[in-house]
Amino acid sequence: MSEHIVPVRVYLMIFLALMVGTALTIWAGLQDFPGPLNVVIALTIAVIKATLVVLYFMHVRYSSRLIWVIFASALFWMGILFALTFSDYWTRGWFQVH
Amino acid sequence: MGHEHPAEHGHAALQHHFENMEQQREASTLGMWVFLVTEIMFFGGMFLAYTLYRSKYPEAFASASNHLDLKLGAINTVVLILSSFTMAMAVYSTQIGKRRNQIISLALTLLLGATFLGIKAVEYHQKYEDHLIPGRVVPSRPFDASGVHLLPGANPHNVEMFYWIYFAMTGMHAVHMIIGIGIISIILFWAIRGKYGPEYHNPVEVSGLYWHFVDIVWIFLFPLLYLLGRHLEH
Amino acid sequence: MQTSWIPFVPPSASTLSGKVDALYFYLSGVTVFFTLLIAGVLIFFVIKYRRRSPYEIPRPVAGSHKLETLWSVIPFIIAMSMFAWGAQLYFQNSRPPQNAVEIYVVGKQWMWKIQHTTGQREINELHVPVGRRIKLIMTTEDVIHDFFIPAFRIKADVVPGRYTTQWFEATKPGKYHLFCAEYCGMNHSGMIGQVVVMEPTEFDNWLSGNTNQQSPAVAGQQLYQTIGCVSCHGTNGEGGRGPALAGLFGRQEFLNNGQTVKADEAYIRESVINPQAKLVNGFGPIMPTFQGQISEEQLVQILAFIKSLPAAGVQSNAPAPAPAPATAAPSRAASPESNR
Amino acid sequence: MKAMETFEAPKPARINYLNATYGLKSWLLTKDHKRIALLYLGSISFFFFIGGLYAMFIRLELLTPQGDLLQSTTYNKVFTQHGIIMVFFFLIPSIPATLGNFLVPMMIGAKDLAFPRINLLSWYIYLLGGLVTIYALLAGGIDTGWTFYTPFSTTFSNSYVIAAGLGIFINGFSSILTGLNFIVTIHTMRAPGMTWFRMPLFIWAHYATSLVMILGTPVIAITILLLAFERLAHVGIFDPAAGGDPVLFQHLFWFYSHPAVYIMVLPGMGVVSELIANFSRKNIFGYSFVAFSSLAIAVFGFLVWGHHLFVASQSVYAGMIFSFLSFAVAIPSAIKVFNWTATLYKASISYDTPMLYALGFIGLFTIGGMTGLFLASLAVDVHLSDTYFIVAHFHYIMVGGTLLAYLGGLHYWWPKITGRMYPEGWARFSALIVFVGFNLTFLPQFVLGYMGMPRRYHVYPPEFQVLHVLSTAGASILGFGLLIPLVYLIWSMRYGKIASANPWNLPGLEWQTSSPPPTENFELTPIVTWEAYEFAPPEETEVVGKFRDQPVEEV
Repeated sequence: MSEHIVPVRVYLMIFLALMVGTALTIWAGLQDFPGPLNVVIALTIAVIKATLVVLYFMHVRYSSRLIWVIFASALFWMGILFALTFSDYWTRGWFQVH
Repeated sequence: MGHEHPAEHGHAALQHHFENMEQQREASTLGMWVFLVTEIMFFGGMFLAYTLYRSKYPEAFASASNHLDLKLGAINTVVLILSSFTMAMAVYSTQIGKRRNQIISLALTLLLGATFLGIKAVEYHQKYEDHLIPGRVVPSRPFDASGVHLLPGANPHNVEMFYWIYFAMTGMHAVHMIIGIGIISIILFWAIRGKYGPEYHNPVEVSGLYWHFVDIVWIFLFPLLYLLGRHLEH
Repeated sequence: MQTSWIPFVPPSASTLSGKVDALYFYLSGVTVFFTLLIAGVLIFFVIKYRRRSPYEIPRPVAGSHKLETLWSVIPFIIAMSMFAWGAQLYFQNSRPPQNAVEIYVVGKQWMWKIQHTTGQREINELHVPVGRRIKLIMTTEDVIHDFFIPAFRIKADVVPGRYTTQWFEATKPGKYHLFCAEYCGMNHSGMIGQVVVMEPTEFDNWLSGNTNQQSPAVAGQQLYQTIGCVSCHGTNGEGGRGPALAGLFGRQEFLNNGQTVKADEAYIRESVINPQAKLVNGFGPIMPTFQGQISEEQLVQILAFIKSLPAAGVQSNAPAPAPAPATAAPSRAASPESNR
Repeated sequence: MKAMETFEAPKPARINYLNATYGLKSWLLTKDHKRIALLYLGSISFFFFIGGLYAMFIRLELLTPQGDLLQSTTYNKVFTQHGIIMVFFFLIPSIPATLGNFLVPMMIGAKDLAFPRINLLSWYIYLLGGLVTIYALLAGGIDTGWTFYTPFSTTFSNSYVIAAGLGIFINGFSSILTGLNFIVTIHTMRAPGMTWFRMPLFIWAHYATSLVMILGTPVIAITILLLAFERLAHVGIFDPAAGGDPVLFQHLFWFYSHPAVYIMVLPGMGVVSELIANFSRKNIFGYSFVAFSSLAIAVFGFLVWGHHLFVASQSVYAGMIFSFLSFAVAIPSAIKVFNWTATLYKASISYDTPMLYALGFIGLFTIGGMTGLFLASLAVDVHLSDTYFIVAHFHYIMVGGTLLAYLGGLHYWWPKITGRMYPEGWARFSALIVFVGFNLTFLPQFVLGYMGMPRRYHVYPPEFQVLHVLSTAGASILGFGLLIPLVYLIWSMRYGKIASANPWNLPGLEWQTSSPPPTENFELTPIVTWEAYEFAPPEETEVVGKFRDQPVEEV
């Protein structure tokens, strides 16, 4: 993991990709897509942008497996927090009281 | 720095309890990542509250969100991504030993960070003018949603809740920005003194990790707070 | 399960309590067994393999996958039996029966206010007959409380802004404790009362001895007039500028966003507190909020009144006096000006 | 013993970490993990003492059914503050910040933790959090219960909620920094040869604990922050009047506070693994199972918080998911108990005080764990939640578990920490008193709970009095039993018998250096060539009875 030097070209490309992503997400936010698609598109673009930052700006792509595991564990625990909390909220209406 | 034994260990920056620079580097990088994990969980709690209430009150959240200044939000997104880029360049310049570029990149990062906060302050001030500071935080200007165009089905109470979450999340983000600016300033100070180079660039790298993380938080905050529900306006 | 002879078990006075006790005894049995097993083996080893000389070094013992598997799988099976039993009992009991008699409970720092559908009101006392299924519809004026009747083995939090329910069928006449089990401030331990379980005839006597009070539905009807619901929803809930309320309870309502919602207690409550949240298809957002203007008790009365309204066009002998059949089809044109 | 071959009888160093430098400043600015551990030891004992005083008032009040000693407002503050102090300022930092701080680097052969300055910072943060909380107590106290349930805490309580919350918020960072330090240290600073599966189980337990600390603590931080803002501004995030949901607070709170129980008990399990192995001179039976069960507990511990919400109007389906997961988390704990017990088979068991505490721990933890099953079981939990059954259950885990392990560990490493032995006779006597007193205090409370006695009651129906009197009697015995070690441990620092470098004759790395150790722990970085708890050469390994599937020691 130690001395990998990412070339400037890569940094520039990532930066441009992030700019395109930002423009895209604003454009998409103003369109009226059917159903929950607006949310899905916005989050997908955000996840892609974040992934680019993590992989290249933060060098995770060139890092040891340990860093991957640590980062993944944070997402996993976020997932637990969301999934189990919403296991309550989403199923509250299921139960017909009458 | 503890006891320094430059003669024994080779590099002046090696702390006494590490065997070598590699171990020290590994430890500090790992430490920052573990810290970022805690940061993710910290923001996670707020994202949870946001998700819950947004799914419960979509109209109110959309109405409130539409009242935010999209232009300023977008500009801030660009500013922050740019600062992330300059930060990456600072790390790069340190790694290849270009001191001039290193100092310029760090200074630019600082400048962009300050710009972000400045624009944020302008936005906050707008909210203050519009009576949109939630609750009785500003006693002379209690929250009043009458300036917000309510979509059908939106309850002003929930508009207030949106602003509350907006201020909590962007406020926490801004606090992190301020801390980041503090850290980068220290790094810049030592960089000017020539402390960092290809041999020893870990502090720059680790601060960079933090800075990028703050950027990532904003990458999510921007669409969630400014964009979702915009389409209902049209 | 007959438990009255066993010490340290509270009185068992509902159809549920015996079942909970049975599971409790199973759990206790397993606990005592394993505790004694572990303690016994520990004591045996500690005595048998005590250090006999300071220089003694015992031979190392290898681990054993078989043993590890054994003592993971067996506890797991036992745990799953406990889970299945407990979950099944809980699931069954969380579904209140159709024909249950409803009683409204409103918690308030630091008292329980109880309203029977027939009009009797009680404070910190709950009179119920043996052998009848009772469903409690509960909410609170302030903080979270918890309605706990140990003798019935039931307990449920009473949460502000919502209705929670629980039900029971008492089996044994007597007087039992009623506790608030969720810490609620200064006088938490004073928020206690009595559940009086009576023979049905005795209970009917008790009911008839307290007839001077209005039933919640009647009180709700008066409220319906005085706070102005009547001007939009019609004298008998036949509707007008607002949707019809007669026969609403339990019905599926079509909303203006294309979704449907079942008109239960929670929906009706929300529609009074936050009318814009779920608008019935064809009606505009003209109803003002009643948040902070009526108490939870009054809300419960409105609810009882709406429940008592017969479906439009059907004569009934429900408590609502003079239920005239709806005269005109409700006009669906929502007028833009908003007033009561 | 291999250990002894590697380090021939280290002489007591004339210069050790205690006398390397002098003066208050040398302590307050120290970066030595051992000194920081002692700073923590002092401050934690102080908070334990305060929490204990509150406990005394609770038990005295409950001696009679009438509220005759304290007013109800005072009583509410007393049990709240007992909870806050004990949970956040004693139990959570207890073992990790003192014994862990002292021993994690020593046991893996490092000179210090990875970030010594952050370690010192964490103590100052702890102290600041503690001071803010004490300010809240002195200014008027707090009466919300340590659980801070909304909307009582945000709207109705007329006490110092924000100050106390701020104290807990600040304190959280000290916990995060400690966990972070441990994780990085364990990953990057193990001595040559110290592979993951040669690490003492104490280290595994601390690794698992640190995971919980860094993943859970931030969530309580943000929760408390939201609570404080809510109380200040009343915008309604937890307030139903404005569309908020009070149950969301409970989800967020227990997302941390249930795993926090594992922050308290996992290090205790680590200590007990050390004690059981070392005082019976045996390798731990099923080392890898015990190690991985720590990690399993850390992970599963995050999946079960909803069992605190079974009666809180949570969805029936969520209740069933959480109930299932709660039963599942019992398995790794059961594995530990069985393996500890099996370790004693054909061992050479000494009756030194630390071992007595370890044996007590196993018994009490078994009861505490098994009674947890009652609370995971939905239908029974409906009856038992918020009664004294719960109170008894978690005291069996936190006092019977954590506190006994803490005392056991403190005695075990006392000679290493201070260079002097504690008086064995007094120590055994007090261990016995603590054990008896503890059981007398809390066994009756299980019964009280099933009888229906709700917790946090200031006055109670008179039929419960007999059991409450028993409990109070037990508490006074327990309190007396805990005062004895306080006296003799302080006494022994000056007058105790001088301890050798390795008074128990053990192979662990921390015993291969002088007592007290030098500032950098070892004269030379040790090179590890032996397994954990290797008392006899592995060739001599015996295979248990007919379960003959492992020809050699598995690791």
